[in-house]
Amino acid sequence: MLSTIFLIVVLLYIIGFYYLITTKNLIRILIALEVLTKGLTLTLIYVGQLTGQMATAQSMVITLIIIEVVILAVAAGIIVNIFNHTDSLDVREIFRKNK
Amino acid sequence: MFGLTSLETSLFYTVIIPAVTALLVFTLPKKDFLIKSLVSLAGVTLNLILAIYLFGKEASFSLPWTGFGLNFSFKLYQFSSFIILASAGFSFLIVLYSVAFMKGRQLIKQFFAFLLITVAMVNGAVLSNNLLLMLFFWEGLLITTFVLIFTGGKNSFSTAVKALVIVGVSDLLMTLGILMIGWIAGTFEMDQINLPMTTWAGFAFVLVMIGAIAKAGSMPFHTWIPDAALAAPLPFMAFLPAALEKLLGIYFLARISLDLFQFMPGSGMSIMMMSVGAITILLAVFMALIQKDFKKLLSYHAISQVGYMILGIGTALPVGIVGGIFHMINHAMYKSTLFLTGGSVEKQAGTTDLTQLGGLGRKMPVTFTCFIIAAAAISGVPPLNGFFSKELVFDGALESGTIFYIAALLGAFLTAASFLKLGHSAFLGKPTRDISQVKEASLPMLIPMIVIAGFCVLFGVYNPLPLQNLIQPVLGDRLAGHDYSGLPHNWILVAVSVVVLLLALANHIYGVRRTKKAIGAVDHIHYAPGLKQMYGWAEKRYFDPYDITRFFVVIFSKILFGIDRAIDWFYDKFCVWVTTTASKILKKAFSGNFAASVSWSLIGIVIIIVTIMILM
Amino acid sequence: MNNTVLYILLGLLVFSALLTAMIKNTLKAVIALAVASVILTVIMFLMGAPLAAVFELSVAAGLITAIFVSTISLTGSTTKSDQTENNKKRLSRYIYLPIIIVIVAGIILITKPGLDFTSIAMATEDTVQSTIWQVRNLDIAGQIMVILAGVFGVVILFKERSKN
Amino acid sequence: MPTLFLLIPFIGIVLLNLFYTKKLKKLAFGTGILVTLIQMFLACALIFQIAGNFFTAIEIKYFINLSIDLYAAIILFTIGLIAFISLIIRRHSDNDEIFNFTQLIMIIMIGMNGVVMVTDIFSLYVFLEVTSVASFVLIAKKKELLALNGSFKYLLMSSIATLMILTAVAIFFMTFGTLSYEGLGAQLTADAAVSTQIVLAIILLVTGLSIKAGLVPFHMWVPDAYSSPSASVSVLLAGIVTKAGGVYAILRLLMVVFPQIVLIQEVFAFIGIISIVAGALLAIGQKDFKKMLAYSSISQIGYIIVGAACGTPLGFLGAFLHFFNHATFKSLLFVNASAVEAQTGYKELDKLQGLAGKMKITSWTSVVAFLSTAGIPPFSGFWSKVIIIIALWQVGFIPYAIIALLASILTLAYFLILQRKVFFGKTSAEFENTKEANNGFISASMILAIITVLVGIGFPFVLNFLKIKGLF
Repeated sequence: MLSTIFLIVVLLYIIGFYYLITTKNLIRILIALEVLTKGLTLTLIYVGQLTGQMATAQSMVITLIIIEVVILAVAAGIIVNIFNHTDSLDVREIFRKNK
Repeated sequence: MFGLTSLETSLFYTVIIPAVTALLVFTLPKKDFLIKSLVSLAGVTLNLILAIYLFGKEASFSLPWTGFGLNFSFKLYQFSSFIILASAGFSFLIVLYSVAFMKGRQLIKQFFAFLLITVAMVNGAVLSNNLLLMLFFWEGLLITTFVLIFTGGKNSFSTAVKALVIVGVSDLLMTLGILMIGWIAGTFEMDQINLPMTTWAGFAFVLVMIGAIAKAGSMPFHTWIPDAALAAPLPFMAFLPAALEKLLGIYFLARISLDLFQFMPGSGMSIMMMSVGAITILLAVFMALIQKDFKKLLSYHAISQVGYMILGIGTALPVGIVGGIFHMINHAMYKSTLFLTGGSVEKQAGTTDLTQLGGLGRKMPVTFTCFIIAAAAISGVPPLNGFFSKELVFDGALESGTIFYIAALLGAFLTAASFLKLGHSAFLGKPTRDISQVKEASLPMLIPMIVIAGFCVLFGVYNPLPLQNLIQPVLGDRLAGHDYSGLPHNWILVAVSVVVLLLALANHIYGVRRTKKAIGAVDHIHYAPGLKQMYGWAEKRYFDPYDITRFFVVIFSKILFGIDRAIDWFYDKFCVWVTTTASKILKKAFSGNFAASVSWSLIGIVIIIVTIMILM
Repeated sequence: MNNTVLYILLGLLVFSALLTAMIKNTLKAVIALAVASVILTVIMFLMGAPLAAVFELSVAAGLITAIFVSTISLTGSTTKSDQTENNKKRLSRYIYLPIIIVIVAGIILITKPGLDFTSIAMATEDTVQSTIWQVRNLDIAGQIMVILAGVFGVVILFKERSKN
Repeated sequence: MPTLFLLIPFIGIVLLNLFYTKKLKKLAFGTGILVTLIQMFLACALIFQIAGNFFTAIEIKYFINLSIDLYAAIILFTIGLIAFISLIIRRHSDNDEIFNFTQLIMIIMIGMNGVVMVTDIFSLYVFLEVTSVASFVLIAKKKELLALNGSFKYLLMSSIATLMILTAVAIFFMTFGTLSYEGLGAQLTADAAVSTQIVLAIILLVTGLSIKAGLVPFHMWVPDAYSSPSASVSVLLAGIVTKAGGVYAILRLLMVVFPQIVLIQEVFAFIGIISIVAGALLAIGQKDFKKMLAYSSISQIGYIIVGAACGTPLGFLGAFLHFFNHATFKSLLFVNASAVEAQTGYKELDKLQGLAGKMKITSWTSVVAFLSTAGIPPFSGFWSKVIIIIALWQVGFIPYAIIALLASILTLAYFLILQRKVFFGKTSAEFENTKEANNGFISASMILAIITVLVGIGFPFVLNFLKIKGLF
């Protein structure tokens, strides 16, 4: 089981990064970040189980989740504002408008 | 620690007084020229009085400042007090001259302020007994040079940048050399260093020497000087390249050869230094010969004469070193006189182009007289000061190698020829245009010229004064009881020199007869087979947009020409090209938005992994 | 038995993560993400982290989905932005993802490079509550500040819109 | 005492919001100034306290996991100073603006103070995030497309950095069962660095922290984030935020957690050198005033990292000194760039010319900052660069020392370009009526310029004092 969960984490990271690089949609960039965060959460919990310090691991995961949701809220605010400017969620549109 | 008026503290004042005066000049209102010039004049006068007070005294002190051997230590002794005095004298006279010359020009405030800062920096560099401290002042001089050239008006910025780059690079090499010295000797205190010439020490010596001779304006670090002659204000030329930088550069060269290293006659270092000197003499004088501009001709001579000093010191013989240092002080005098006369001509006649000058001798008799004295001195006419110092250098050169002697002699010949041409075409002959409006220069401009010219005569006629009091004590035990003052000892050399001078005169008369023009006095050399082609290429600026490489062309064929071009290309083009191209590539690589930045962080991980794999 | 369930859940987690990338409609992709969160919650519960699991369920599956949905509705982009992406291009871009996943998984399963990972096992003494409030109290302070910053951020970033 | 650094700004926020009325909004500015001044005062008191009995108690520990040593106290002072400066610049905007801005500045100060004082690698992450979230909001506050773009890019990169740092934290936790600096430092011996998982953790940690610090090639968010927001925000960000976030974390970890691992030092030295050179080269090619400064920041951060990567006391001294110096002179430059932008409306270098006559204080303080950045004596930047180069030489990174030395020429080059284009040269007709910037800008740049000069002149004596005390 040791390597299985790490395998899943690696797979989630690969999906997340591939998604992050290829997508052209601002909201989907955030979704990709969330996928990556899922991998991280899994890692932390698993590490807690391995070391037997589940209490610390859980507190870490809780902190992580809370910070993540705050970042996401701010990011959503930024995206809405970008949308007000470009009238689109396409990343390339920002580039075009900037020039 | 020390009393406010003690000797030790007054060493500080040499730096503080000019610097504070400079700050004062900065704060003065923009329009008022008179007050600014008077304040500057007061500053340099104070400095001169201080230098006279300090002259001949000995004092030293050391303040521990930081770690790494950087102590705030000053040392005043025979040699440095003499240089301080000389620089104070020059700065006084040149500020006096500038009061008249700079009137009505732009950037006056900057000019005076940085002139004063320059004085402070020179004093600091000369007095400091710690190599790192000296480096600090030395680099400060670099910046003041930059700004002073910049005050020359239009087109001066590119020249200023050029000077900054070239001198900056050589200073960087010197920094490296100084660090090496510190590493080998284990200290940066100058009076504790005395290194034998091992391989590494030799390398350090070369690096430090490059810094010193670059400051003095030797080849191949000279190329900004002729440009600056056209771009910068004339008092600057008389002040820095002609006088103070020579003083400082040669002073430091003498310091490293005499004190810091065990520099022996006949060693490889000695031969190398003499070669640099000889090449500098010849190439620069060949280029000076054909110049048709008063200032530019002088500036090439400013380079050429450095060759004599380097040659003299490079012999490592007492007679040569005495000659070199003597030549340094003489050169500072007659070359600044020449530049000042050039400045008077520019101010009064409105141009320095020789083809448009002529017949000024009657209109400006005092200027002309000063010019004659200085020109005779630089050509080595007895009994002026240049004659005696050149004889000493010749003596040393002949002892070290005939080839160096011949090179020096040839240089003397061409120097004399070019000054005959210059004097003839500027002051004698028929005027090529209307000069009835031209008047003699004003008094503040004349006084410095007369005073310095007077010193030229004095130092020649009564040469034991400088030699016995100023220069020979510097060598101390090395002198072994010799005394080089009085009349030259080797009469054969004198005879040869006189013959050379007469030859130059004959050559001049031949040239003038041939072309019927004073300006054409050297045309037969200019248009001699072989040389003509080289000069032609150089004149037409085929190869060089900046007109730097002109005088490499002369006799030493295309190879040297190629080297010079390479140097110029390296400074002007290659460095710039490399940086801009790299910049463009990087800019292109790091363009793009979110996806690109994420990708670059992944690439960065790969880079880190590769680095770790290499390291492990 | 427990292990089998875990493996199935892990597989489902990867599958739903893949779906977030593959689904064309952004809203549906967000729902797939919520599904992934729920699966993760169950996994965490099985692994003995009930408190964190609750947070994952309420915050990650609930609040984050809400944020996403409101963002999508604010930008009104369920139709607009998806139109900009050509269907065929999209497919060609993401068709590699499952292939890569399968290949990587195969390589790792066959070579098993992760097996030399070592970990240290320690006895648990504290409960989650005491750990959070006694050992990691500084993090709580930090969290408060993050939330405060987030509140200001949301206030500032969404305020102007109402003015417009 | 360390808790005070977290409590005081927090109390400031609470007070502001408790008495929230339209009229009292004016007090926001005063409150902000007060908080920054108290922070500077406390930090000064700490510095003297620590310097007084320097070798009896180098570290002061308190009941929760916070500690302050001499370097941390200096950085706390810097944080207070730069926050103060950016508040001064903001003085002339309307009340609503100042109210929001002050609150965010206090949050960001709490975040940075936390980063400086924590002794636990997970708490480090938490406070890094406090700083980051507040800075996203600050950048995006301007609501122009460029600013939003910069903010989002920063957010994206910062999230990736977080991911990597936390994965590394998880691996360390898995291997050693502890998160505190001390515990990790004790167990991370030279042998530990051989195992695969530690190397993996190191790679991830280095990458994550490099992104946070904006080192090349992870720097792409830096120019956008620095150049797009309003004046006071870019001063705050460029001056202190990203440094107190990423760079300080790197320095602290190198100092406390990884002193025995040569590998991580070498990697950071390598990345640092790349940043120095690439940052300077990129700066040369820029056409935008603030972007050029941003790239110059990257280059200067490279110096800090390289200094710390030496791992010797001298190297850390140089790194922290350059940290402080860079905070002052780069903030000064950003203040002046913003002043120029505010007065002329341009930040493109090609359009600006000859402002020296019109904006005297701005141009001369800029000259001070340029010379200091390029490492010209006697300004502050010279000493820190010299110390860093000497430290590199002593450790044996001789090629790096030479590159670092040569890169100062590049620094000089792009600042000459800048200076010539913006301040000197002929004043074009367009700028005939340009006036000097308002009092806020002027006083800010004067304060910073004076600090730069004073540090440059006074530092040798400090160094001598440290040497007498036997620090190195």
